[in-house]
Amino acid sequence: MQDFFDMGGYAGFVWPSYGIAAVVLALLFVFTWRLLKTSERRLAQLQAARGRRPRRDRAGDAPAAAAPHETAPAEPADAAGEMR
Amino acid sequence: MIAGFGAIVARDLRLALRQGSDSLMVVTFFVLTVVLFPFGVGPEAGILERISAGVLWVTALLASMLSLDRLFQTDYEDGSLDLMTRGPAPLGVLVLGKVTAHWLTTGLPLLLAAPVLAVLLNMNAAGFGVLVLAFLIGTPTLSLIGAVGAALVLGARRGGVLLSLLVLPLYIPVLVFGVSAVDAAVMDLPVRAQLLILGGFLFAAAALCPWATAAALRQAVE
Amino acid sequence: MTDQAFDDAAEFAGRGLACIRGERIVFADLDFSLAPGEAILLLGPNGSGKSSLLRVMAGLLRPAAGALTWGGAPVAEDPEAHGGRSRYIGHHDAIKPVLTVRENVGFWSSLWSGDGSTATVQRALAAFGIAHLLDVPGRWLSAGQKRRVNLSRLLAAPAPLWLLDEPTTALDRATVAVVEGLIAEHRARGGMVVLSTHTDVALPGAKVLQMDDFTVPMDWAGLDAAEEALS
Amino acid sequence: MHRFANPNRFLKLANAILPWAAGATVILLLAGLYFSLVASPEDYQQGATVRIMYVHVPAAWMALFVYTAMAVASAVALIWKHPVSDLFAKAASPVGAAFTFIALATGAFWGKPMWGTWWVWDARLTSMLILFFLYLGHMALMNAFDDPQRGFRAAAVLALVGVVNVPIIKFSVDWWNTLHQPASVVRMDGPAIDPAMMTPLLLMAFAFKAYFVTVVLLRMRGEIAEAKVRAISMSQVHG
Repeated sequence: MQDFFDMGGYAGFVWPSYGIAAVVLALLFVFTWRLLKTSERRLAQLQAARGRRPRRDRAGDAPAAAAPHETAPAEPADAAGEMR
Repeated sequence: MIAGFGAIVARDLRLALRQGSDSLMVVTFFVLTVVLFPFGVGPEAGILERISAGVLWVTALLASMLSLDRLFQTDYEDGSLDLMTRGPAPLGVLVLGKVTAHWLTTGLPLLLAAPVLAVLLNMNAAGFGVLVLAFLIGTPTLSLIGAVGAALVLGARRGGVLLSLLVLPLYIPVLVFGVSAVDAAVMDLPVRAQLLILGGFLFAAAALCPWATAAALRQAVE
Repeated sequence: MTDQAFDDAAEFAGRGLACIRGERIVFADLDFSLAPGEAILLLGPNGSGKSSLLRVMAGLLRPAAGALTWGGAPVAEDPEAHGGRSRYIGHHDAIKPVLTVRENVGFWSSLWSGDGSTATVQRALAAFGIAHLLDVPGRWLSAGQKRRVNLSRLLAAPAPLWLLDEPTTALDRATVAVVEGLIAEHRARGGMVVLSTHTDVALPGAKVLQMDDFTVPMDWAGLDAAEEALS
Repeated sequence: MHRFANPNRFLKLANAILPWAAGATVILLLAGLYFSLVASPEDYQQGATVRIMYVHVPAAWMALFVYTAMAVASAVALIWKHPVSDLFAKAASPVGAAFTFIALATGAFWGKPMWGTWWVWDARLTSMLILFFLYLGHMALMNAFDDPQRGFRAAAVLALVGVVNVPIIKFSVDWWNTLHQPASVVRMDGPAIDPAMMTPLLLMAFAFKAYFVTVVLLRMRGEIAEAKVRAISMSQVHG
């Protein structure tokens, strides 16, 4: 077993190479994971805070607000107004 | 088309001359940096001569980068860039005009100063001719590639530093063949191959860089 | 200034235009059409996309959706031709402080129409009453004078379509009247004008485009809704 | 109809792929390490240091592969204005830089026993170093603007300019290297690779690719979440 770790005398070069590769890839993964979790947590908070108005209300309302040009200009303004 | 090119070269030269010419600053930087080397590596003629081509090319490369970030900056801030990008004259031609004006105010002075500094670095006289010729072919390529970088960093934070990070790696081919041309000349070896390759870079850059710069300017203006 | 009508003027229209700045939808599903001689007045609060629409019309900003046509042909196919037949006046005046007014205006008119002669420049400046500024360097001009020099480019290199983004800012009442007169004359010769403004500019018979009608709720829920409506 | 920046379709796809990519990464990595470190013969000339090649060469392959992928994504983003390809370029750049750094570091550790110095201006290592700067430039430019869209578009143009220059730089460095370097005794990738070495090499290469897919998808999900956070907070500002 010992000669496995000895690497024919080159242990000082083989293991650090694998070590560096492992550390760099692991660090990159950890940073990526943490970035993802914080962003998605903030997003959830924002969507929750934004969703205080019942979501059903916006879903029902969305088509009208999104296509105002078909109906008379006066009517969608208040729908859009309420939305903002 | 050509009228547009001529108009913008004339305008930019007029701007450069009236705003206190960059050329003086660029040449001063070039001279100063070259003068620093003997203090660094010691005044022995042998050492200086061996590294003279490399020193001249590296410092010329850095000097030509100095005035790059102002190439489009003023036009970007005062709205001229909006008018240029949408004008009837193709943007690539206008960019070529601006690069020509930039080369006349930076590349050309470097070209003229190089032989003088070669004497300071004890370069063998056989190399002077090729040095000027290599600069003549190489420095326009530097301006062309630099223009792409200048357009990319428009409106970026710390544009100056970022510009050097983007542009210097792309300067390496010109540096490699420029130095090897002068070294070959000093050792009386044929220089035709290196100069032809430098010429190849110049034509490639003249064809591709204005288009890339125009694309970068168009997205900067959006 | 030159009195012949614009023979290359044609109907300038936009279908289903949408514009995204950063992650924000500035406007969506916007249509307009402009026939020779007509004008469009863009009204709406700040940030409602007036400048963005003008930049889309000027070809400076690619719309996220929809297309512009000139006489039926899509503008995107030949942007340089569109540059030749339209003039855009933005918030900045594009005046170099070191160059004189003659050089500033002359450069652009020679670029756009190939004629950068002093006579042309002088005629354009005279229309705005600033012919005396011909050889004054840009840095000595006041904001109002800079704006008039900027506007004089419209006359130095005539083109059928004028895209003016709040052209009357920094202008006194008298000059605004001059601008209104020139616009009327431009339209009379078959030219077209799109103008955004906060102050009242007399544009008789102009179509009004309320930018508010085309704003869309901004967050992703709104985005998905907007998309369903458009697809 | 041109789709707005609708990430939801992409998110569904990404969430479907992620578990498989992560699983493949782990399996391939373990198999690769086993073959690299245990089940493959030592090189008669280089001894055990040849095992460094099983990390160095796949990492170098990835460095080039990721940059080319980024350039293709940038072209798609610029021509068809497809937001997902912008996100891919932004997510892939750091991973490519990481692989380039690994290739450089393992190259140094490989060079030390053979040439006695940590850094050798060998043509391949030098080109790798320049590629590393191209990655740094891309990442720096991507984040140098307040408006993320500007960052995406500027970095996309840079990636295209960069990918055109990579072969030119490689050509120049090789010429420069032959000019100054006596023919180096041992070429970087050693004598002809005999079959026993191919298995670890390929296993590690695929392990790195699986890792790349996993991390890039995770980073893209992060970017989309960030974009949504910005969109919502901006909408509260502009109302």
